[in-house]
Parts: sequence; structure tokens; C-alpha cells
Amino acid sequence: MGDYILLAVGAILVNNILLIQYLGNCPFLGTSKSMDNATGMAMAVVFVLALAGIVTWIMEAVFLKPLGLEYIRTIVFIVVIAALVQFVEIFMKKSMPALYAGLGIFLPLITTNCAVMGVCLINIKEEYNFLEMLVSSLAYPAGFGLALILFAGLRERIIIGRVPGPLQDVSIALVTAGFMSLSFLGFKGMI
Amino acid sequence: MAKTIVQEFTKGLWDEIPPFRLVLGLCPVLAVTKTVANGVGMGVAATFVLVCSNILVSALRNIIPSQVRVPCFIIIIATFVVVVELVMQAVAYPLFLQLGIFIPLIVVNCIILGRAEAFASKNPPVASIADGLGIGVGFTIALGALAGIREAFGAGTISVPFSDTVIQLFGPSFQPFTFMVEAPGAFVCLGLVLAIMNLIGK
Amino acid sequence: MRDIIRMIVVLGVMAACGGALLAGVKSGTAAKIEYQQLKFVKGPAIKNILEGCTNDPLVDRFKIKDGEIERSFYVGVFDGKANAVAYETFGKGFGGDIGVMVGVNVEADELLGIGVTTHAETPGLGSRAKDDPSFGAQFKGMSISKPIKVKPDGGEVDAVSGATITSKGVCQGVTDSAEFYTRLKPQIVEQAKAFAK
Amino acid sequence: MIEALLLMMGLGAVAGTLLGIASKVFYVWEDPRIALVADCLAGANCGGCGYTGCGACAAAIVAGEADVGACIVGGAAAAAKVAAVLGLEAGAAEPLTSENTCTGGFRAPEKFSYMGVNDCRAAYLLYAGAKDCDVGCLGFGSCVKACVFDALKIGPDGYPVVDEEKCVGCGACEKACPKGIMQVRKPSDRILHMNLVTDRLAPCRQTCPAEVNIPKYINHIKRGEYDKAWLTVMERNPLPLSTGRVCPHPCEDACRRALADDPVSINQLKRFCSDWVMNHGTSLKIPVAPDTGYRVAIVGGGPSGLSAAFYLRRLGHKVKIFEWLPKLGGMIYYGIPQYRLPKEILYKDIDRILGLGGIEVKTGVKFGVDFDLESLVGGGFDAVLMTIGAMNHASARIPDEDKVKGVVPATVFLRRQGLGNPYPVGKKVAVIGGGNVAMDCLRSSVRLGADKVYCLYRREVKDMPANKVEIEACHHEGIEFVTLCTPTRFITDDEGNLTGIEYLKNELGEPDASGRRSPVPIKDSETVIPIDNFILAIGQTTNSAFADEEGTAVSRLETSRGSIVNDTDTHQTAIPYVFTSGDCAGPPGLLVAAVGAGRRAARGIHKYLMGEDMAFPPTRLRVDSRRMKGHIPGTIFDSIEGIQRKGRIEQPELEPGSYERQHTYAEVDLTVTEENALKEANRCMRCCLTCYNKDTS
Repeated sequence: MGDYILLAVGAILVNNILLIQYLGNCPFLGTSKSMDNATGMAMAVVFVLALAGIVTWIMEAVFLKPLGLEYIRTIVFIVVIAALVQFVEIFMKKSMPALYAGLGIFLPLITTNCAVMGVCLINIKEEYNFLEMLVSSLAYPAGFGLALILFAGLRERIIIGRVPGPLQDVSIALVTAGFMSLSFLGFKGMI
Repeated sequence: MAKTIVQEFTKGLWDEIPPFRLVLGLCPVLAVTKTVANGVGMGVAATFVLVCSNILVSALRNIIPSQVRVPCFIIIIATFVVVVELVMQAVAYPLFLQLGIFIPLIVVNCIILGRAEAFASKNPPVASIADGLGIGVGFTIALGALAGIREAFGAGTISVPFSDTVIQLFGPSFQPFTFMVEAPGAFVCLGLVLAIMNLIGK
Repeated sequence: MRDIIRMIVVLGVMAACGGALLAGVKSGTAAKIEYQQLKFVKGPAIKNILEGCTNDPLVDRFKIKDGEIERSFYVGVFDGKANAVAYETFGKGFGGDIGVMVGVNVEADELLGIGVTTHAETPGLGSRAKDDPSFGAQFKGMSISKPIKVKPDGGEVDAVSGATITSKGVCQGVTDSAEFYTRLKPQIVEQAKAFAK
Repeated sequence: MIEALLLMMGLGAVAGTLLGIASKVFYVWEDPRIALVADCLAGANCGGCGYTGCGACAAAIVAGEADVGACIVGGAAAAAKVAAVLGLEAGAAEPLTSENTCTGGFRAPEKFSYMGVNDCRAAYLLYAGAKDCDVGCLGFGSCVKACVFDALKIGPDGYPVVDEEKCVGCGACEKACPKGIMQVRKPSDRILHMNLVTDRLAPCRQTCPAEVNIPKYINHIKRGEYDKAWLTVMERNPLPLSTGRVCPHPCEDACRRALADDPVSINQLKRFCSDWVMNHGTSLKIPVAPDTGYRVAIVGGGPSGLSAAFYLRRLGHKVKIFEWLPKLGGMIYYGIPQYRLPKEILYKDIDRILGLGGIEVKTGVKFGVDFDLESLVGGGFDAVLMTIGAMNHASARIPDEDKVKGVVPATVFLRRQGLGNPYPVGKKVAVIGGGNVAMDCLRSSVRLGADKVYCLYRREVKDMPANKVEIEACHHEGIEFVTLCTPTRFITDDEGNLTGIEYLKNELGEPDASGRRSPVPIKDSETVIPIDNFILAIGQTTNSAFADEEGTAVSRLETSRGSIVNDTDTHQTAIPYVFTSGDCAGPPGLLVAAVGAGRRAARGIHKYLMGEDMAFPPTRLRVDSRRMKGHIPGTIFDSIEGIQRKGRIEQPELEPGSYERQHTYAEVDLTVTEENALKEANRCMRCCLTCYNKDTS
């Protein structure tokens, strides 16, 4: 049990996927302009990663490893993730319009979110068993959400701040992200 | 509106140089710019994928049904990413180890999919090659420059791409500014470079 | 319906072409990749163990089929005689399997040295079994036919401080390897001869 | 090798099947423009735009939430394509454009000195900004920063200036402005907008019954942009040539410049720019919205009907005008004499309206005789606007006024003149009434050959509702004013022909409801003036007798003293699809009021047809331009400072006493010269609610 908690804390804080592992930065900058978008994106990433983590792990265990096809892992994973996300989107649009309005519209963005692909690859690289994979697939996106929502809060303030011309918008956002990253670096000693 | 092939190429070097003008594909930019060798290696790999996928997408642009356009592009891109992965293992294994997970992640780099959709799927192959090459070279230059700054301040060295040579920039009394090679330094450094680019203007 | 079929066909064909291309590239680069992996993963350990040999053990290698498993042997040539081999074995460590490269003098059945290649041990503790050269050096000259143990188990090897389990795992791996080494020795000797100069 | 091939093929086939089937089974309709817009975007789903993928971004663009340049990857090329897609769908003739509605800038006084962040939204957080004016531009240019098309700049006066060439109407500036100053609107939206108390309105603009943006068109004239000035006028008034000649310009009574010297001669400037366009700029294109498919019948081709037809057409509806007389124009054709408003000039205005296309005209048919509501509804009209005017004359309560030969109502007298068959007048003519119609009768009589013309009025000259310039012109033309009189009896010869009029002198008593002292006849003060003709010009009422016929659809209309009762805001009557405006909907009023009412009626009909909320917002500004009441508080000043005194330009006119002036119908008032127009335009202080240009020459 302790191992799983350690894994979760490590994934959320110590190895925060956005600020320490540098994954998923495009939507990080894109959807952090408003709190609403940030929250929706965070939820969607958790949802999709849990699904994608399971499916890719099964693909690896059932097809790739026994057949010795590890070298085409990248292409298999991305196709699986892309098809999965698109399917969930189409399905949700029709069957769960309420959920779609809140979550679904963030789905297309996730296909090319390297955080999703990245965590799936980490799961394989670290040779997690099924349970560990589940924990990691939930904890990493939780860390993503945490950083994203915190950052959106900062950014809503920065927009009205007196920022020198050249630093405006993305530039100041990156510098701010840097300092957030610095504070997350402080968790390093925890484990 | 029609641009010449040369213009398609050169726009990627300054006007639309990623990630500074097109703020996209940030993950590898932040992650692999600890050393110049890694940065340039990543840039070359991305350029290869970009050019190859542009050619193929452009050539197949009239065959692919629009509903499955994105999955098809992804397959094309992923194929070349795996090619890069294999070739890099064969010829530059240490670089492969250094770049690690970021090589397969080229597949989700928005720049590549973005150029496939925005440019190659609407233009003939020759222009697409020029576009891919331009953006790719621009990306490589940007990565190299950013890595240069980070490595010089963060480690006091410049590693020469595709060789084992590492140039020491400062004397032995140099205290490396480690912040620069850590994650926070990546963000701050990119932010400041972006600001300088804004200052210079187009 | 028509466009669905078109979608399926296009996607299927494209994916298949991708698969074929990759399979082609893979088979073309397989040998090279293997060499590269050897060079950068096992290479350092092998070079360390077979220090002073006059050939390149990474090139002068052969494989022997041992039931299901295929084992690689790297030949070291000393004084023109191919009298040393290195091979990899695995022991159970704290965080999973530990890869151990074992060098043996074929003529004397004596250990030339060992080196850890891959491991998943705690950084700073278990990992010292790989990084600390004095740990590997202890094995030099020991007989392969006798079980090798750490001191707490009544053996002669000084465990890495704070990493007893790792050290035990390494010893266990080396001891286990003696089994197949002895069994395959005739073939090893035979094959190794080819590399003598 | 073969495994890889098979696995990938299987994977591709499974993915394709799954998606193909899902896209059919879970099909959801969406706006086809979203797909078109999405095609223009980069399609990388990178999220750089702040939206959740290209689909969401496209949906937001179509919904108007995101601007067309939202896609970073696509850049300006994608923005242009998106704009093209949206423009195509929204109607090529209905471009969105941004307009700055504040002219304050540096001149606007400040409440306190603000030293904070140079951003409007930040400044707004502190007491809604430092400007004294609640709705004034803060001038930090948040809108400029929001514009990705480089179409906005903070101008030299401290407020944003739109470059119309570059503006694509993306709406980013409007969203960025915390004060709602930047307004991105389609021409239709601008037509439908009515003055609100929250708008930035100069006193003249609040007063004008047609709500013309006066400071804006004068500013255009100042810069020599006479065509733009004219287009600005046309947004509110489609009869600028006519109003430019006959409008009594209540706006000038509210002009703030009058506090320093004289009011700006607004009407002359309008006349100048419309004449300039008439003479130079005939190719100017007026934007018309795409067809809505609705048809509106307008009964009566007077000014209100013409105005409504013009705006209904610009809003995209098809219009048909039914007129019982041979020519369009109603009272301004048949009522206003040639010397004040030449018929060919009026027809330039009317031709411009009909030139929009999509407006049919049928003359010589009378409502209630040749057609009625049933036939209009049966003929496929979705709404009917009644602008039948007020063609009945009011009685002067003199015995036998409808029997004595030589007594004629003003409406008949003027209409016959308009028809080219003037009423024959003798040497001496008297007209009773003090309004503009009376003045027209008086001055027409002079031209018809009368030697002696009297104006009979029960109060004094200063109480006359007629325009001051008209009264003055009457004096110039030798007309005698007999004031404080009440006619009591016609004097006739044996054949019943009029020979004279007897009247009692009046004295003034207590003030009545209108604030004027009511006249009281003095006993035994009978006086007789010998006359040959007597013209009744004391008011008109609507002939709504058709509404009394039982069993017809039109009988559901309510009438009050002849006028058809309507909702004064929406102009809707008791019959939902019937609207009225102009003189038939209330007491007869000014031409410019009828024009304004026509636009309001067009708005009411448009909202009714489109199923939108018809009521005015509670912030509607209601100004009584006759009594000068109801202006936005704090906008009417007692005094102004720092203005260099300089009189207004004179109205050029035909030499009084000249042959043309006395005996022909040549136009009396002339158009000002360009030099004078520019001089006068420069007197305009370009006021807004509270601030104005103090350094105006």
C-alpha cells in the first residue's frame, strides 16, 4: 500500500508532469488563460489518461511484448490513443451532451497532448504492473491538473498587471511557470 | 499570395520560427535543451520527420478521406518517428539514451501535425518540402540557440553536436549556474528569449 | 456505408504500409542497434573485465543456444590466445533483476572480474555495486566452481555498505551462472578458438 | 516482419471501423459553418488559441465568441479564410465593422490622477476609471492591444481610431473594452439601435427626432469627407435633401455652441453634404442585408412610409408601397411648395430610396377602395405599415365654411398646386393658422398672383408654431400678419362668393396646458377685411373612417380623434401585423419626426417578423424636442467657457423683392458654399455627453 502512495505523491508533486517532466506544455499555456478552461482541461486529461493508460498497457502486454514488436510501440500507442479519444468524443457528444459540454470539448486537444502519450510510455518503461499503472495513470494527470489550475489562477492576475511590452502574454507566462517549477523542485527531497 | 519556394523555406527561419513565433511544440524545447548536442539532435530528428511526413501527406492529400484525415496524418508521422527512433539507436545510441522519451513524443509535437494539416494537406509536395525544411531548420536553430544559452550558463560548456567533444568555456573557477539546466531554468530562459524576440520584432 | 469502407481501407492500408516499412527498417538496423546497445550498455563492463585484451570483445562474440535461451559470449584474446570469455547473468536485487557481466578465464576456470550492467537499485546505495570499482574487483581470481557468497553468508565478498541485498543478488547471479558455464564449457572453448590470433 | 504488418493493418482497420461506425451511429447535427471554419484552421488541436482544439475554436468563432484570428498556427492566412467563410454566410453586404463611440480622449476631465497599470481593464477596477465621464474612454488602448489586425490606434486626441480598411469586425476590441465604447456591429444592428441613456450622445443628437449622429457627420465635413458625412446621415435619415431644406432643426435649439455665440447651422451642413453627394457621388453604395424572405406592405408613400421602406429594405425585407396620388412623397410632395422644396430635389431623395432595389411602388390605389387588409394578407404580405397621413382639415368653426365659394382647406389648396392645377386665387387672400402649412399657403398665394395676403392668427407672432425662418420670409415677401384675431363670419356677395371676413380682436388670458396664454375674444371689436379667398390652415386630422366599417379586418384597429392608436415604441396596433407611423398615428408633426418614426416602425416590424423582443430597453432615451425636456441629466449646460465668439454663417437666399422671389417658384433658400460649410463645420465643438472641444475656433 505504502508503495502506491509513494508512487502517487511522486507522480503528483515530485515528478510533476508539467513543471518537472516538461510534458503537455502546449495546452498548459493554451488553456491556462481562464480558470474555466483550465478546470475542464484538467478533468478531461484525468479521464482520458485513465482510459489510455489501461488500453495501451493491455496492448503492450497482449500484443507487443509477446510478439517482440516493442519497436513499433510508438505508432501503435498513438493510433490507439487517437482513435480512442476520437471515439469517446463522438460517443459523448451524442449520448452525454451535458458531460460533453463540460469535458468533451477538451478531448481533441488531448490527442496531441504529449502528457497522455508520455505517461503511457512511462508506464511501460517503468515496467509497472496493472495496479501501479492505474495509480500512475491517475496521479500524473492529477499533477497536471494541479499545476494547470494553480497556473491559471496566477495568469488571470498577470493579464491585468503592468508587464513590459515585449514580455507580455506567453513570455511572462513562461517566466511565471519557471518560478512555479522552482517551487515544485522543492518537493524533490520528499521521497 | 503565392509564395515562391524560397519564401516558403525562409519564413520558417525567422517570420514563423518555432517555438518563438509559433509558440508550439514546447515540450521538447524545454526538455532537451540542457546541452547543445541534445538540442540539435532533437532538432535534426524533428526536421527529418517533418520533411518526410510533409512529403507523404502532400502526395496523398487527395486520397485521404477528410473524416480520417487526422488519424492518417498521425500514422504517417508515427511511422517516421519510429524510423528516426530506430536509425538513431543504430547510429547515435548515446543521444538516443539522452533524449529518451522525447523521441517517441515527436509524434505528438504540434508543429509537425500542424504543418501537415495547415500546409502539406493543401499544397504540392515541392512547396511542402520547402515548408517542412524551413520550419525544421528554424526549429533546430532555435533549439540549438536556447540550448547554447542554457548550457553555457548552467554548465559552463558547449557540447558539439554529433561528436564527443565538449568545449569548456570558462576557467576552472567557474561556478555553474545550475538553475539554468534544471526545469525552472528552461521555462524562464525560454520566456526571456521570447521577450527578446518580441523586442527585436519581425 | 461507402465512405465508412473507404475509411477502413485507407486507414488499414496506411497502417499496414507503415508496419511494413518499419519492419523493413528494423531488420535493416537490427544488427547495428544490437552492437550499439552492447557498446554503450554492456561495453563498459566488458572492457573493464577483459582489460588488456588485444581484440575487440564486442566484435568477437558468439552465441550458443541453451535450450530456450540464446546466450552471448564475448571473447577476450590475451597473448594471442582466446582464453577468456565474458557473459551476462542475472541476480535478484532489491528493485528487480540485476544484470551482471562475468568474465572467466577458460583455462583456469577462474573469475577475471565482474561488472554490473543493468539494475533498478536505489540510487546512491544499491547503484554503488555498479559504480564502485572495488566491489567488482574482489571477485578476481575466485574459482567459478565454488559458490560465491558475501561475508554475512559465510563467503569472502565484502558487501557494499547499505546494499547487502544488492550484493547478495550479484553473488547469487555469479554462482548461478557457473551452472550453465560448466554445462556449455565444451562449446565455449570450441567456439572461442576461432578468435585466437 | 509479418506480425508487424498484420498488427498494424488490424489496428488501422479496427480504428477505421470504430470511428466510421461511431460517426454514423452517434451523428449530431451542427452548424455547417463550423466545419468550414475548422477547415481553415491549422487542425493541430494544439490549444494555442485558448480553446479546446480546432473544433471548439471553430465553434467559438462561428458563435462569435472568438475572433477570426484566433488560430496562432494558421496566422493571418487562416484568419482571412475564416473571415471569408463567415462573411459569406453572414451576407457579403453585411460586414461587421468596429466603431469607437467616444470622442472624449485627452479633452475629457479626470476625477483623480491615476498612476497604475496602463491597461483599461486594470484602471477600470479602481472607481471605474479616472475619467469624470462614467462612459468615457480611458485611453490606455486595451482595444488596440486586442486587435490582431493592426486596425486600431490611439489617435492624436487620446481615443482609439479604427482603420476601416484593416478592420475585419472580429470583435476583439469590443470584448477588451470595459466601458463598451468599441462597438462591432453590422449595418443592420446600427439601423435597429435607438438612443439609450447609456449612449454617448451630444445634446443635438439627443434632441434630433430622427436621432441622426450630428457630431459625426459634421466632423466628416470638417475633414472634407462629404460622402462619409452623407452616409452617416443616411443611417438615420433617408431624406437628407428634403430635410436639409425644410427641417426646423430642433437640434440647433439644443446646440451647446449657442451658449457662447450662435448654434451651429446644423441643417445647412446636412443640406450641403447631401447636395454635394447629389452632384458628385452618385455611385455611393448603401449596404443592404441579405434577403430575409419577408414582404411588407406600406400604405401611403409619405415621408414616414418612405423612411420605413428604406430601413426595412436595408434590413433585408421586400417592400411594396401603395400610394393613392400619382407621386410619392405625401405631404412633402403635395404640401410643401416648390420654392421651398423643388419637386426634382425631393425625387432625388425618393429615387435614392427606390434605388436600393426590392422596393415596389404602386400609385393611384386607395386603401379601403381599391384594396384592404384582407387583400394585402392574401397577397402574401407578412406585415402592413399604415402611413396614410392626415389629409382631413380641422374646422375653424366659422359658419358656412364649407359652403362659401372662395373658402378652401389648405390640404386641397396645396395638393392642387402640387398636382399642377393650382387653385385660382383672387387679389386678396387670407390664411388662418400659424403653422408651417399656413406659411406655405401664404407664400404660395403670393406666387399665385395675390397682391395682398393676410395671415390671421389668434395669438401673437412669437407664439406661432411655424419656423422662424418661414415667418421672416413671409415678412420679406410683404405678407401682413393680423394677430390676436378670431374670425367669426364670412361676408359674401349675392352669388355666394366671398368678399370679406369679419373677426373679433383677442386679448390674452391665463396660460393653457402648453404654457401659452390662451386668447379671449373682446366683445364688440368686430373688424372686417375685404378678401377674395380664405384658406383654412389650422390643423389636419387622419381620415380613418374605414376603421368604422363593421365586419372588416381593419375595423379591429382602435382610433382616437381620427388617429390610429399604436404602441408609441413599437408602432404596433391592435392588429399584431399592422403598424402605423407618421401623422396618422398621432398629432401631425415635423418631417424629421416622421422620418424618425419610420425607422422606429421599421424596427418594430423587423423585430416582429424575426420573432425578437419588440420592446425598447428600459434605458431608452426619450427626449421631447418641442419642449426641450428629457435629455440625459448633466448634458444641458447653462454656460460654457473658453470659446472664441464667432457668429454663424448666413442662410443664402434669393434677393427679397426680386422677380424670382415674388413671382416664380424658384427655390428661395440656397445651399451654402463649400468654404462657408467648412467654416461652419469648424464651429462645431464635437460635443459628447459632458466634454467638448474647448479650443474650437
